[in-house]
Amino acid sequence: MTETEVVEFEPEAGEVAEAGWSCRVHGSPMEALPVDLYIPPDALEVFLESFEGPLDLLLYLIRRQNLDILAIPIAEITRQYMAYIEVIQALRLELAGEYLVMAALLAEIKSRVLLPRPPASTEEEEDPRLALIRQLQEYERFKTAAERLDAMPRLERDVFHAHAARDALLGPPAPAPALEDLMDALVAVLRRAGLHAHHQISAEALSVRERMARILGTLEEREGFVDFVNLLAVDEGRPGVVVAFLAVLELSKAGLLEWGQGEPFGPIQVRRRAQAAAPE
Amino acid sequence: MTEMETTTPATVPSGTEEPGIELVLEAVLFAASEPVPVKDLVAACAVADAAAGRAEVEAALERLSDHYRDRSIELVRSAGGYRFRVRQAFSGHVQAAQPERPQRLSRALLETLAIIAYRQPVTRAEIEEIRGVAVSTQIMRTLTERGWVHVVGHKEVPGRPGLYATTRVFLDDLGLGRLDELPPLDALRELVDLPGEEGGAAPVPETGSANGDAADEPESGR
Amino acid sequence: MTEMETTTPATVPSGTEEPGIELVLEAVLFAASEPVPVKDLVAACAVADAAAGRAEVEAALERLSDHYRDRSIELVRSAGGYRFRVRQAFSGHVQAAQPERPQRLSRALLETLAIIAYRQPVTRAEIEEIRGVAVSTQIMRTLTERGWVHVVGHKEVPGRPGLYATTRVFLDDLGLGRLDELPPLDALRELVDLPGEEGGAAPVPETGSANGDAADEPESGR
Repeated sequence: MTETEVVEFEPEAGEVAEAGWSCRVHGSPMEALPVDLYIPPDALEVFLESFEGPLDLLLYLIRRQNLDILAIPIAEITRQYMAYIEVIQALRLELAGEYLVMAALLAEIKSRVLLPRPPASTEEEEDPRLALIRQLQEYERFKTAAERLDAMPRLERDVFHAHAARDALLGPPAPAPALEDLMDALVAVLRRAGLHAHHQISAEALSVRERMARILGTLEEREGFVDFVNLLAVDEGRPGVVVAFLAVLELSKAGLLEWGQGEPFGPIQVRRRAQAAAPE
Repeated sequence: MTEMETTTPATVPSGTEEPGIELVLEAVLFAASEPVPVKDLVAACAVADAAAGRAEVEAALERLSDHYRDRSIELVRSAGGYRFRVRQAFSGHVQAAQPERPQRLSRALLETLAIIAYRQPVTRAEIEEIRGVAVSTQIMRTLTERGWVHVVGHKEVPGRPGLYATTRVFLDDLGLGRLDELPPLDALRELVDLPGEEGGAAPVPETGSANGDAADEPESGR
Repeated sequence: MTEMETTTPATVPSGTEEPGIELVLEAVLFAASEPVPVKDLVAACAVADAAAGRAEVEAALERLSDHYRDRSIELVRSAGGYRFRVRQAFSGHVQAAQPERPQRLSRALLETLAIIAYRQPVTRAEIEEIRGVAVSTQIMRTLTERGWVHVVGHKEVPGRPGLYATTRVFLDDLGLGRLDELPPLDALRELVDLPGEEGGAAPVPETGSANGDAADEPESGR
């Protein structure tokens, strides 16, 4: 990495957190991305997502150059960090606030390290880099620990317990939930689901859903085609027929059914999709 | 896994060099929490050199079943596939081994059950999507074993995941005649939309504030 | 589940009239979802005429373990008690039989878990301080619902934030007996001298700051 250009970062005092900064190369605003930083924009998004935060990004920058955490050249790392942030912002990618806070911190450290200190205060002040170095070291330990945890054999991924079902066993049944408990639970789910717009629990008629389940069960038991009309619950009167009919339509829409008709004007038949391939 | 000690000597079981599909099936069936369809059993055998067709798998299941003839568990077949089950004769012993019987149903279990009741037939992935968190195998096992939910079919998407629905037992235990006697979802929705109460649940992620976590009530860990 | 059929002939297994504690233990162990402590195994034998003391139970466990010597599963003992487990050699087959792969854990979740494991009891704010980013409510929920972490108390600071710790289930799931069997954290390197960016000899850092780094070895589980 040969750097000929000087990329300077100028935080406007006090406004750092609002990202009101600019990036200048040789005093003029930077237009192109720094060469050593060039990453295709699509890749950058993925790249950014692969970082767990500003500490992780800093660690990456340090490791990439085989630098020792204990001896990070703050000016250089700050420069690179800022360049990343700049690129990310130029691409208008979403950037978590923590990255900007770190940027501000780096800028501050850099200015304190580079500024000559008044002799009087030297013994009082700790090197501003120390806190950051400690934080980086601390974070790295846990990052490593997390990788080791993940590598350990884990239940239900690498290790499996052996058990047998006990539904044949008699005995005191687990307590049935009170209806209110069930409702409370559902309300909680709905409340959470409401936080994500894409989860919609629609208020479909329950009787239809129940019938969908029942019809699937029936088709699972009887292998092969079943006469469509036999699925309609005639004995339940008109509402029963309508509900069953709607249920069949819903299942069909969901791609769970296969239709057939052996001969013209013959009975219309239904079976579960793809079951023919797996006779049980 | 240093502490975990095997009670058998640390030798590789003699059957391992050439496992034989009987042992492969045994492992898969014991590891499963639900009945295993024959096609999944065939898939398990396809790994390494144990490859076997459907007929061979069925013959091996026969031998496996025989092997457990005099033991405390039995191999049973249901619509969904095969599984091991503890024999009825041992039910008293199994219960005696469980010190505190009436456990409370966990929040996670109730939520899962409620979603199945209202969204059936529904896959596990769909439940997870609605709940926003993974649903443990344990929960599905408990619900199935309790007889409240069962698999009524498989969704025709990759992996053919099972579709869960509630059972007659579920309705009976809740004292309901039919599923649509559950309170309508609309009524619940109004409850949900009521402002206040859970004030902290803003859609924006909290920025690392020290005590912004009032919203996660600690669930009683198992 | 009415349609359940047994593949074996519908006779009572020959061992049933006088089960023998080996079969009782087998049934109990297969029925359990968690390791079974010896005392619960003894309790199971106390039913009917199978009564047995601790020594007899342990001898029977030995025989049981022997019985499965050449099978795909093994009897293992962990801190919590005994349980059956699929032998490692068959893991691949079991995975192949599962249509849905278990989800990978995100790095954010793993890092959070690691911090809780090594720093417990710890508040969410403290976790955020180490990671340098906000910890989502979602992650804490997932960890709690998997039963890996729980709130063990509240820190006496404004807001009384919950203090998180790992659970028995966490250890069990990783096959550990105790917390201090976790791989040790890397040591913090002491920094003596910062190379001058500009000059300015750095003062020696005090090591015993905020996080009490000296005492980093995980303390053995509560």
